[in-house]
Amino acid sequence: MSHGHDSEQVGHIVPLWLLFGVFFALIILTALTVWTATQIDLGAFNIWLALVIAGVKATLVALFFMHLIWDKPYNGLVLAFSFMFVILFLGISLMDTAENMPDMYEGPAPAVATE
Amino acid sequence: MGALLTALAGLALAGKEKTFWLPKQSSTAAAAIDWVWGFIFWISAVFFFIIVGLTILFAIQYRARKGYATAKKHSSHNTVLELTWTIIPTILLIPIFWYGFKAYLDLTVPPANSYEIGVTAQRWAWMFTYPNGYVDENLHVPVDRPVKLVMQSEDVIHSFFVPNFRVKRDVVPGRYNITWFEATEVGDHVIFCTEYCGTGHSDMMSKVVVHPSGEFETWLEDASNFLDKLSPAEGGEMLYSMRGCKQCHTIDGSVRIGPSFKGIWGAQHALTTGEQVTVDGNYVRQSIMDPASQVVAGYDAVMPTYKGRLKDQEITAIIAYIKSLQ
Amino acid sequence: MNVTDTSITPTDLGGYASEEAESENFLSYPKGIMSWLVTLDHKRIGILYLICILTAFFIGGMFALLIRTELLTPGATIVDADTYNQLFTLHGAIMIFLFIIPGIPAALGNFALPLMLGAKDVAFPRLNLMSWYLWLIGAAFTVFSLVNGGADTGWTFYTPYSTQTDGAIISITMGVFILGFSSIFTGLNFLVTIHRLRPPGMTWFKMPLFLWGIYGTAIMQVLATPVIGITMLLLIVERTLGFGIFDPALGGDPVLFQHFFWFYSHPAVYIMILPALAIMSEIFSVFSRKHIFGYKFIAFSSIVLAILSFLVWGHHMFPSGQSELANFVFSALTFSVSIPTAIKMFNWLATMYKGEIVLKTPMLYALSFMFLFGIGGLTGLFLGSLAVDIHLHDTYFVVAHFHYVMFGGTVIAFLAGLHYWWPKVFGRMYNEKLGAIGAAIIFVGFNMTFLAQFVMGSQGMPRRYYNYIDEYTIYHHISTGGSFIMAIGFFLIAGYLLHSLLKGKRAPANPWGGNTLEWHIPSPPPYYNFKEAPTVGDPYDFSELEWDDRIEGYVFRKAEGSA
Amino acid sequence: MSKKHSSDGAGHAEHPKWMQHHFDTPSQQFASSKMGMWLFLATEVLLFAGLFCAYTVYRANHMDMFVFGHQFLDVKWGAINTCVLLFSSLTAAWSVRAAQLGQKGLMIALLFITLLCGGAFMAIKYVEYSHKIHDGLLWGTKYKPAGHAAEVIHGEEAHAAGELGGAHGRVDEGHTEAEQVAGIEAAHGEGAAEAPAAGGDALATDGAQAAGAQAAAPAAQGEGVELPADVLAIDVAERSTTLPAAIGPRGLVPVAEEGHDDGHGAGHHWEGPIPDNVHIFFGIYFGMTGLHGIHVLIGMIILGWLIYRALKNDFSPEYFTPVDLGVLYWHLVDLIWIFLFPLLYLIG
Repeated sequence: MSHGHDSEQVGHIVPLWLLFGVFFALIILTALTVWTATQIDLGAFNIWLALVIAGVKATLVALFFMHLIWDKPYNGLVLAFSFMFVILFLGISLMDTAENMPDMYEGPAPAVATE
Repeated sequence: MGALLTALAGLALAGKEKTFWLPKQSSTAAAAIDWVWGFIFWISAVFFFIIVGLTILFAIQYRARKGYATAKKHSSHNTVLELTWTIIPTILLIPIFWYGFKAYLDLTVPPANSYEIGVTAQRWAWMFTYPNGYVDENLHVPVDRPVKLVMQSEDVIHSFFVPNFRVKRDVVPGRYNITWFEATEVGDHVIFCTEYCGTGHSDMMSKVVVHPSGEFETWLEDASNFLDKLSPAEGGEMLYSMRGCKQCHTIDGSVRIGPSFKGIWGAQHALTTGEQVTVDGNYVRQSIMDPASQVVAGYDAVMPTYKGRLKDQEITAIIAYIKSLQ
Repeated sequence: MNVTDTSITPTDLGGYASEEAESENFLSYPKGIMSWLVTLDHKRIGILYLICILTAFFIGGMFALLIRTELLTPGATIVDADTYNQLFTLHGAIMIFLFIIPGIPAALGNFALPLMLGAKDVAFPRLNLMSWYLWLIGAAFTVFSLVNGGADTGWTFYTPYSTQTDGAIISITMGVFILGFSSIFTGLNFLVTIHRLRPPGMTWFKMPLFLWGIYGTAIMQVLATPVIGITMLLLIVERTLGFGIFDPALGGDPVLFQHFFWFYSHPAVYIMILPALAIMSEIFSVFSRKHIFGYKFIAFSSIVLAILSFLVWGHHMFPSGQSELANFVFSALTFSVSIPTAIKMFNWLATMYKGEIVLKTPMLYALSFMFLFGIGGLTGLFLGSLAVDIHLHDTYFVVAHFHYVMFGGTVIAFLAGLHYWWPKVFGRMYNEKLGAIGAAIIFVGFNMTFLAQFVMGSQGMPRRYYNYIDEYTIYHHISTGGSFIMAIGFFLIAGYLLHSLLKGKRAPANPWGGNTLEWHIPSPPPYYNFKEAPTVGDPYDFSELEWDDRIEGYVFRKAEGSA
Repeated sequence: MSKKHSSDGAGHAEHPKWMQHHFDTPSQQFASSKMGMWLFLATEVLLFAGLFCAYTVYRANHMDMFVFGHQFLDVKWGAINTCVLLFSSLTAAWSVRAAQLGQKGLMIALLFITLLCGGAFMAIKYVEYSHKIHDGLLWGTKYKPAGHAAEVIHGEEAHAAGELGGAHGRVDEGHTEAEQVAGIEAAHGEGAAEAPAAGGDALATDGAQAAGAQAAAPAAQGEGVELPADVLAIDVAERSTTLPAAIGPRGLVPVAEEGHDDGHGAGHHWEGPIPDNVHIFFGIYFGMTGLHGIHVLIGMIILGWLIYRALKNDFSPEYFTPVDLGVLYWHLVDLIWIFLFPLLYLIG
């Protein structure tokens, strides 16, 4: 049983203080996001603020809880890539629907029979 | 190869008439679109001949005569060459895109003075509403005048397509889609539905009737007054086929989506609510205006309301027609 | 050429003596039907897949013949409209989800990928077996819809039609959902295998190009397929629970469904074609007896194609009511995908140039691939162009175009790959002459079937039509005739391949003179693939290979570096 | 992914039982498994992408629908659930550390706490869901605000006859009942009103309705007025069969978070007409949280299985891959919730 840093050791052992530190940061950020969303009115900017906070929280979880910071870079790349494709999917769908979807029932939209 | 030669001949004659590849050009947009079509065709043809020609040439020229061969050593890459055949196609793609886009822009913006006709698609019929409120199963238009179509669907997605005009646009339920054209050829042109919509998809055809200049107005006037000229029952029969009744209600007693009209007059019907109702003028009128209110047992409440779509006189005619189907 | 004294040394067979190779060949060891059903061996799973997808191809092909027969005359010929609608729906769904998507990666790829890489197996053998079982379950769901009322939506499942129609839409969408996961697990497995199981010396740029193609495919399988999963789930809740996100009667947007659908289904087109291009890169080099030209351009173009495939989905929606801005962007991006494809085709031509071209069956398919895929690719330009697409959209031009790409491209490449690896998989040679005849019949029949469709499509014949106007009759006659010729070709191929299994000549380890690692071990390969770590060289350097008349195959001139 | 049985944790250097034959070294096996898991997580992200896409598209185009709908979600429960999941992530990450250090008892305890947190999360979800179900705040065709929702919503069935060029309301039996209950207060002219229309003719039955026809009537009185469910929300599907449908402002005006609190000005005020198709918000809410909930359940099954194997002594500092991968999955479930919480609960 080898506990040292020799080649047999698989994975990185995260110190406890770091685990707890990340946890408390996450809780504080949660409180922050509730507070900013309910108490501060930034108009359209609120959603972006909430998303930024969520992004920071997600990064903390991914980097430390999910060991990405010590992991092979490819694994991080996989996650980053998946987020990129989500943004691509959302972005283009939004670009299209933003142009014609509001017309759908804000004007006198044609009625549709249901079955 | 033979097909290709015929095609070349066809393109050489490209004009308004039907060619080997493309149908007759009967709208103002057609010529520009066909030009892009030909442009892409020729570029493709050149590339195709280069690729296939070289493939065949090499296969013959460098064929190993025995069934096997030893390998030869040759250069395995040449960056300049490879960049060349990357960049040349890239450059060629730019005009292909650009001309296609330009011709498309003309398709999307109806001129301000367009004559506006409403299009309603429902399974499996087209209905065209003219500015005076008259509805017809065929699309009648004047020649040489831009026509704007405001299209809506009653049920699923359909698509309005006139090959001779090179015009196509999906008709999406819940929104108005718009397209336009300016017919240049007097006569009949076929309309297809090109978005799959079920059993009757391939029968969902209609036609564009292009009237010579000056005759469209008289036609519309005439057609709009058909009720005045015909007996109510005859007028009702026309309405029955033009306004989408016949898709669901037969006149021979067979059951489709709704009850058949044959022998229905005066009959007693049980409703889904359990009540009994006699089929009379009031009931027919009520069923047309608010179909969901009194549904005959055994049928689904799928009929769209015709409130605002049929005038009193028209409803009277339909009632007369149903009455005549004893 | 000249027969040297080089005998078949153990190093020629990956360290196996020939008797040993015989007794440990993966087909006969271990024995018993159960050993196949619970096998973790990638080669056997490849064969299980092969049997299944060929069955699916047969069923889908029969549907195609029924469709073509029905279309011989306008109106009812053999079936009614509703049956016809179910036929083309199932033809599409079976061919796409059950045959083409798993075809090359899961059947041929499963067999060849670890061998070409020099690995003992894929990274997750159990997951590999599981994805085969998922395929079976998905296939059962899909085919079940046939007996359970049929699905008549077309393989695109557009709402609101698919939420309103009767029939077994739920079972077929469930099938697609499950098949999606089968595909995801295959792709995931290959990605990890290529990353983590490369033996020493197998650097990225020493990998055979087939692996680059499969790598690009796997990226798309992993990143695109989950979206069809959620789309199908949403469709199911839309039908069962009245969800309403895509239902215009509830304020939903049917065009949004099309975005969802094509976000997967356009990359899916490249999931189908990219492995085909990858097989071509192998075959052109091996049968031209010449190093592949422009290795890096071909390798990178696979990855570029995989990425670009995610950016062009909206070209399926030009007339659908998509915004003009989206149409502009998608049309412009669509043209960009033709560039990496063109690069590959020119590089293959350059590979043939001054080669020693051996016209064996796989190469004949490769030549017909150039012709057919050339047409398929170039007609894509018509459909990418906005104005022209408005006219051609949803007509037989589109039908012909994607058959030229999917059939003329992928199926032809699949047949090429099948003939290429057949001796390796089963250790038997097929009849070369019949192989050539089969390829010719398919080529003729195919062109007859689908060239006619280009013409009638340009003339305006819409797709998914049960009935048509008289003007198009002649083209339908030609098309139906061609489809029967093709059917004859396929029966011929099936005949001589099955015959070769029973009576075929023993295949040498290296009948074509390939230099990728699978040709360094006996045919069929032993259970454990490589007895010792294979020596990795340039996969397209054929200078060490020589024809040996005694075994009617190629041998390596020098004993290789490894002990 | 690639797991083999192992009876004893301390494997031999040569052939530990958990080593698979096609890998050369334990670290190769570990890295492969981990990469496989990450790729799988990527597919999970893309699976959720569909719902995020629906969310983005509808929110961007119909913000009002979301602002209105989200009032019925309880930030308090959402925030508590976020903390529960974050805490479970901590214990999960800690359990990997325990596995690496060979602290078997601690690892099992931590995994068990994680499992319990998952249970707590689902319990809270259950409370929230049953609230919504009780109130009829559901998706699509099932959206029929009732019961509690009727208490919090000071309803007004407005009728936009004039604008639409024809009345398209429906005959509704609930109408008279509605008036009986609501009529007294409504008689001020600001309260609940229902404008039934038979055969398309707007029948203004009393003065209250004439006033109520103004869709944007502010909820000045602030009393919670109870209306029967079918008055509040005519089934949307049926509604849209009438021409031109789906446009009539609904006139539901929420007064306060809880109908029975002090009543004046507390909670949200909704000014202006109630947006159409609020059911789409609830559809997306149930879609997202439902799919997430299914993932939590799957995660709990995985955790249970890990505990079972840990009790069997399957893991050791040399081999703890299943723990690592299972915990990665659990973190992803957390990761998605981190985005769901602000997107669904903190709108506006």
